[in-house]
Amino acid sequence: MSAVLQVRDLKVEFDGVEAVAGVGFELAAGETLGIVGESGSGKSTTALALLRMLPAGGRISGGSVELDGQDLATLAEPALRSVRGRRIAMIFQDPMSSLNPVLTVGRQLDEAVRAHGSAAKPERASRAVELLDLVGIPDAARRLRDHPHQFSGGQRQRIMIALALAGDPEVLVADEPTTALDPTVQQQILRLLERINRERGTALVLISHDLGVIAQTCRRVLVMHQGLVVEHGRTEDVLDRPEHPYTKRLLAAVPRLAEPSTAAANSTPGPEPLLTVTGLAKTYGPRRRPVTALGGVDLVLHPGETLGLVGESGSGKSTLARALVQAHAPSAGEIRYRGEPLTRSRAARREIQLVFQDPYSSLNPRMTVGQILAEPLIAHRLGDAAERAERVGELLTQVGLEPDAADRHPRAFSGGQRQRIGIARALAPRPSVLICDEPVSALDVSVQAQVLDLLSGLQRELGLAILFIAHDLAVVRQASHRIAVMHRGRLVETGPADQVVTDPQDPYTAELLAAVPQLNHRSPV
Amino acid sequence: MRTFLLRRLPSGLLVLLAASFLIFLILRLIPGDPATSLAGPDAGPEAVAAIRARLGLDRPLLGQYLGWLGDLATGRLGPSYAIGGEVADLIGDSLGATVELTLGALLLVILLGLPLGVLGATVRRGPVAVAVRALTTTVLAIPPFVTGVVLVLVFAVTLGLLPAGGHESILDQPDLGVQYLLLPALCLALPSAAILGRYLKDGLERALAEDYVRTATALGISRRRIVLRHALPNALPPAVTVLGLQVGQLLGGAVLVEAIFAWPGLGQLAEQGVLRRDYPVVQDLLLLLVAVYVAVQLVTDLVYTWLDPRIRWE
Amino acid sequence: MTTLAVGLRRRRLLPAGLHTLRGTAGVLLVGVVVLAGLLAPLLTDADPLAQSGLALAGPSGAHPFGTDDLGRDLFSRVLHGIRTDLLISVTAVPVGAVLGCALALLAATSRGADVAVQRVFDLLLAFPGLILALAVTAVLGPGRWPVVIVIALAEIPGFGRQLRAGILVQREREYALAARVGGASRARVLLRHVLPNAVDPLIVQGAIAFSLAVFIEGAMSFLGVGVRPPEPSLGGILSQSMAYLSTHPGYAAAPLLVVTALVLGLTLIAEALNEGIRR
Amino acid sequence: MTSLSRRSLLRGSVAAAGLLSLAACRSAAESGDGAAASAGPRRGGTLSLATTIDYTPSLLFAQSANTLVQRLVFNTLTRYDDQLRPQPELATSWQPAADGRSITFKLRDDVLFHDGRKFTADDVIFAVKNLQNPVRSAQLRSTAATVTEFRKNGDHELTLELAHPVSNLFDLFEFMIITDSATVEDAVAGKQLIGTGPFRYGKRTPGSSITFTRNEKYWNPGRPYLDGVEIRVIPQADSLVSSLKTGQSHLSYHVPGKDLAGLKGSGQFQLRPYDTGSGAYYIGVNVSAEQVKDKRVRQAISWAVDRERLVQQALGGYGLPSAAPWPKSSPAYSDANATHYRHDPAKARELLKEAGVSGLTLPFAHSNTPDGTAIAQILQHDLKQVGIETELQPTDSPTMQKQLISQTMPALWTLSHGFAQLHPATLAVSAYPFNEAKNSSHFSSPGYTDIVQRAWKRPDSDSAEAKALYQQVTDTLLDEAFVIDLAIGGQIEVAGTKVHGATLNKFNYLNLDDAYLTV
Repeated sequence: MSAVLQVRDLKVEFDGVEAVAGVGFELAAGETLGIVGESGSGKSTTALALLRMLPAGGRISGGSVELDGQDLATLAEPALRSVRGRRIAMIFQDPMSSLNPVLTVGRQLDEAVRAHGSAAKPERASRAVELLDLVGIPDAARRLRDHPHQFSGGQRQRIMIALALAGDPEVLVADEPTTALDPTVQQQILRLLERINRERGTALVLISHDLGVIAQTCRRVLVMHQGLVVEHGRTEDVLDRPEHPYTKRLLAAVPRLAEPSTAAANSTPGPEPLLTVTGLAKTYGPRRRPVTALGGVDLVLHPGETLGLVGESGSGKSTLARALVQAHAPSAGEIRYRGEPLTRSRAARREIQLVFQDPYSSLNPRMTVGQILAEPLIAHRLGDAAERAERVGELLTQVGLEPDAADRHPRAFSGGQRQRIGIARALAPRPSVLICDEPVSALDVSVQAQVLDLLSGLQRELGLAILFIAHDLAVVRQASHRIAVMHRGRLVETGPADQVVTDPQDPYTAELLAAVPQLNHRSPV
Repeated sequence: MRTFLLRRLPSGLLVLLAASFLIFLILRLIPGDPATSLAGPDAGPEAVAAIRARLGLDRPLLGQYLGWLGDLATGRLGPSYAIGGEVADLIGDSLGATVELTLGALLLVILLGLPLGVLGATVRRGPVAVAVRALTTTVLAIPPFVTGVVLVLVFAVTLGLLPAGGHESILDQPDLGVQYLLLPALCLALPSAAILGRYLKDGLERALAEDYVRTATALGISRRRIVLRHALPNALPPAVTVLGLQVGQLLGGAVLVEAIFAWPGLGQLAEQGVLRRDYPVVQDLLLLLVAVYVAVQLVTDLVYTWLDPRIRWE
Repeated sequence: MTTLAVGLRRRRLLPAGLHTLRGTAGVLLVGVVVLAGLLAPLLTDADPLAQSGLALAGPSGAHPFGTDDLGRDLFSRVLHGIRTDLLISVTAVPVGAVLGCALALLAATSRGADVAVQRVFDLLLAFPGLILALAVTAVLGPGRWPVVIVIALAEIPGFGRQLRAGILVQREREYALAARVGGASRARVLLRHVLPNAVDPLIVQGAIAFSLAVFIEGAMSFLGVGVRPPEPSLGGILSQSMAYLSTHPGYAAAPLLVVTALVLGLTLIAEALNEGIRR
Repeated sequence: MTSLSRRSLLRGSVAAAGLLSLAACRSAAESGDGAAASAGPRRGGTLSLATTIDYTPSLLFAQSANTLVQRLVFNTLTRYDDQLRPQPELATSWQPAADGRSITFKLRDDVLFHDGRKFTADDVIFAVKNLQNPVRSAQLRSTAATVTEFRKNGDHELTLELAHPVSNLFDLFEFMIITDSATVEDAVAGKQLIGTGPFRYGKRTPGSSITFTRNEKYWNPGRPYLDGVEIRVIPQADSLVSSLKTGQSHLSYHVPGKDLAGLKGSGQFQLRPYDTGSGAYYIGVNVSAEQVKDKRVRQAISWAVDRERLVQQALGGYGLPSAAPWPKSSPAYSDANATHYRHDPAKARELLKEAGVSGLTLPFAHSNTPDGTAIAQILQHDLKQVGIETELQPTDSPTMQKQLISQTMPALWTLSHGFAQLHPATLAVSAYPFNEAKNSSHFSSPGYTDIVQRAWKRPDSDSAEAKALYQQVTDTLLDEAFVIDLAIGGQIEVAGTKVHGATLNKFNYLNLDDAYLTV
């Protein structure tokens, strides 16, 4: 097998700071290579460097990227342009923002086709239809006139792939192509990539933080850590017999669907329901064409219990969470706290707190951590200034941060630390119920494990009831006593955590389970 | 579109009603009155009284206001007090001139602003970048009336290329009309073009930092094409909003430019009307300006939705 | 990649913007003009109001900028004119800003208020500014106050719309929801959480507003409704000099230079701040 | 709507660029250089005239700021020569009665109105009655009102009976335009103008222009020479000057004083001051204001002002510094009157001291035009030198007008007045600042009333006796100083070298009967 892409000792700097400190690999025609690593490992920078598309401030400071013997690292810009898309193409993470929102899909495909050929308009149009067909968009010819926002997330990623294939490249670099997608859709996209690799012989470089995704798609894998390749080899070898300590740590942190729930070790749920939800419904939009977000949800949460709530995006998980903290009023149904309707009791407001998914946007950038944590105390008139300061310190210690963190702004903290701050804020008014809306989805696996540990520790310590919302079934199984599965605004199944995973009653649950990428390598044919 | 209009029209009418009241009130608060202006410098009190009665200025204020609204509702604008002729004719004539000026200026705003914005966003270094930046900033730093006087001095008085002022309808005599139009339109357009250019530049820079531009680059599409075909369509909708605001400013700012270039437009008429306390002319005119502004905003929003497919109405 | 972007965003906003070449140049230009105005009594002992038979003289030792049409010392008039403009802007711009912001906050309280406030902005923008200037001056009589009022009125929609847009964006951020869930009242969420995050563009608007103030003052002087003569103002001197532009261009040069420097400086500051915010 | 149409919109806007840059075949900018003028009148051409003030139809019968239209479309019965001697126009001859109580006119019988109707004595009767109507607010209404009876003797002879003799009767006939009675209401509404004059009213675009075309059936054979006249309204004085300089306009009477010197220096223009012209700059004093009740204070003001500097700095050197209202052509003029007050701050201070006045601060209204503001600032400065502080009140003209008529002027104001160019009685009877019965200064005295009435109600205006009365009027004005005259500055004609033969009558009516343009 001849190497189509040969990367030697690639180094990338951002304003003098080294982000990639020497990456080398080779890729044979038609091969699949995975690059795995956590945020900051330099994997995405490496991907961009392959096409020499580093953002402003970044430059290749050493090494070479040879595509069929031609060094892209030193190639002149016009020559580089004729290589991009034509010989090496790229797919990005977020298909929504990566497609031009104001141009029709047809226009964008047309642009991609004409970038590397002077075909006449009708030919280009038929080529566009062909490409959409190839990536499995139904009714391709008609949909050329549609704009990106008229497609679903999965379809948008298919369109991205179609764009990348327009120049018929030998190498396709996919940077986290499925991260923004639901598991079932992720599965489809990975299958599509596999198929393209198989049928067209396009070599694939797949970058992901998710070992499962790599395991499922790539023959070889590269593990990156702090700008360096720490381990490199056949996928099954690396997964089964990791050699580098980092790889071992990484593999240990990955939650596995097969592992049973650990929730029982934290607490035993009390018998009396703490929170009772009956027939909760929420519709949005104009009265004539309402959009149903929640279609009659019944739910109970016991003291000291963790209830996992899973479902795909748009299934109504967040709407439910926000209704529980009274961020909006439900259209129908009722929520009772200790038997009292929620709306009547002001105290209940204090008792139910929310932990957000995004540790960046959910903290006010203008406030210090101390101010952020004191806010709920002020709002609920708890203590005077001195008492509040004391409580802030206590909270910070509780979530594993130093008390002097109070004086700093959120931007001084990493993602995991920020999520700890978010949790501390939720704990501030001493609630009995914590609604965690995807609290670990934005975090790296190692950090994710720490935050999960923190949550179970808090439950042990404080006897909290937790509604744990997530889309990752493995995480949910591990953390929850019970699991509720949500689909299109309804709960389709509720049961003990282990039972739901091992013996799903609803076909949708089964489908979800099947889509979870497994670490046991399923080498592509 | 219908629902869009139905939603917007009532509040637009409300603005007009509020505006009419304000306009009426302000005019009555201004000292001096039409009758004494009309009577001339050496009139006696009986002449003034006779004129007051003839104009109906002896009626109570509320009656005058309601009378005006009633006349408006029935489409009767009546005769002007001092300027002479029917208000409808006066406004009609000057509206034509102002529309000509505004459209001319708008065209120049687009013609100048578009390249300024595109160059500003794409050329980062070199003489072109410096020239573009210097042009946008200095144009904004010099008061418009100075620009006007300098333009006249250079192009009309010194070079003798273009007329110093006046108006010739571009519809009747296109070749002469354009020459009369050029300087005032330019004077009016320069600051707005600079503003549009700046917004466009900001918008383009934002657009060029977007992921879809990265996608296009990865596809090997040329920079030029990326800027003009991919980024520009995204930068246009917000620029259109700015342009809409500028049209409002152009209409209002025309007072000064019209004075400098002796352009017989709405601004001149309004100024004359205020100076002679010609209530009917000023009232109807100002209300018209507000109405035009409201309409322009409406059109701007429509164009915005048309340019941005994401928020297109059903 | 992501950490990198965050790292860039972490830099302090305001100083970062002004530390650029553009920002420094702007601060320098504005600083020199403002200082010249503030120190006017120290820089010249010529009375800006004293007339003489020596009209329209060119620059000389006694009159560094020459004299105007009434034989007054232009250097002194320009310096004192800066004071007048500063005084007017320093009163009018904050008033306009505060009113605009108050309206924007009012708009954030309910849908109805939002529509009403937006229409108020429309009305203010739709009303031809110079006609308003003529009317206000006619009602109040000439002087500083009508100029201040007209400028303040003209500034309201700029600040108001800017802040309203900012509030709309910031209100949707999760931290605002977090504050609400944490139990903060609507007013507290708006004032304590949303507002501080929405004010950044207002600083840019502020710089623009000051240059607008200088222009409005000038335009009003040009129409004969500016500050009460013989008090010098930049716009007043400039508009008087226009008549002599072809015969005595030196007369217009000094006030024009100062106005241009001032507005240029403000524009540069605004641009620099804007870049700082966007970074 | 497809993206294609959006794109074509952009393309369209680019294409429109071509339209604007389209080099025109005709040029709207005329070359302003006036080549050597050939001798003798020439038929043809359209004279372009620039004015800062638009014509106000409703003031057709009143003396107003823009009086360029009247004599183009209409005629008067008689017209004055330079020595205020009436000359025939629509009247061929006239015979006043010895007692001054009637006058008989013989009228031209070959005159047609623009609509083809013949001009008769009835039109004169209508014209007089029209001016008697208060709504027309004609300044010479008091003179017109002395006509009590009309006696027609055929279509072209007419006797007017007067209630009493008036010395300024021919001022009335210089002033009174002969209009078509049927369309007079249209005329004041600005719809049409029908007269007997050399030009027919063409099209008016308010605020912009008025055009006139040659009256082919004008009674004066071979006249006018011009094919047409265009009056261009250019409110901004600087723009008006630019328009003259570029040759877009040929002629103007509204160039501000400060621009005159520049124009004169360029050699492109002929400047002709009408020293018999109508303008006189003055300070009005409201004698009912406590601080200026004492006439010594008013006299002090008159001593304090530097009239020479005012003329130099504000009027471009065109104007006659004068303490009295009369121009040199007036029968009331004398050098002694004009120089009665000179610039003498010491004397002013002395008078103030005498009156026991100190620390005076007076409100001082002035027109907010650039010229008015400049004049006010000069005066303010001069007054300050003698210890009188003033607070300037720039006022727009309608407000000023209202204050004038309603007698609510502040203690001091400065404006200009007309009517001194005529028979002196007209000033005191018809010009508001001087009116003996009711004026803005709140000044009245039986003595002043008596002299004015006697000067007015006389059959003659030129005799030694009449002149003695005029001197008494002047003496009162100078002594009481309720109107402090500063400078007599008439209209200054600024004409391109091509323009010949344009004149103004005593009321500034533009007469273009003999005007022509050379190539």
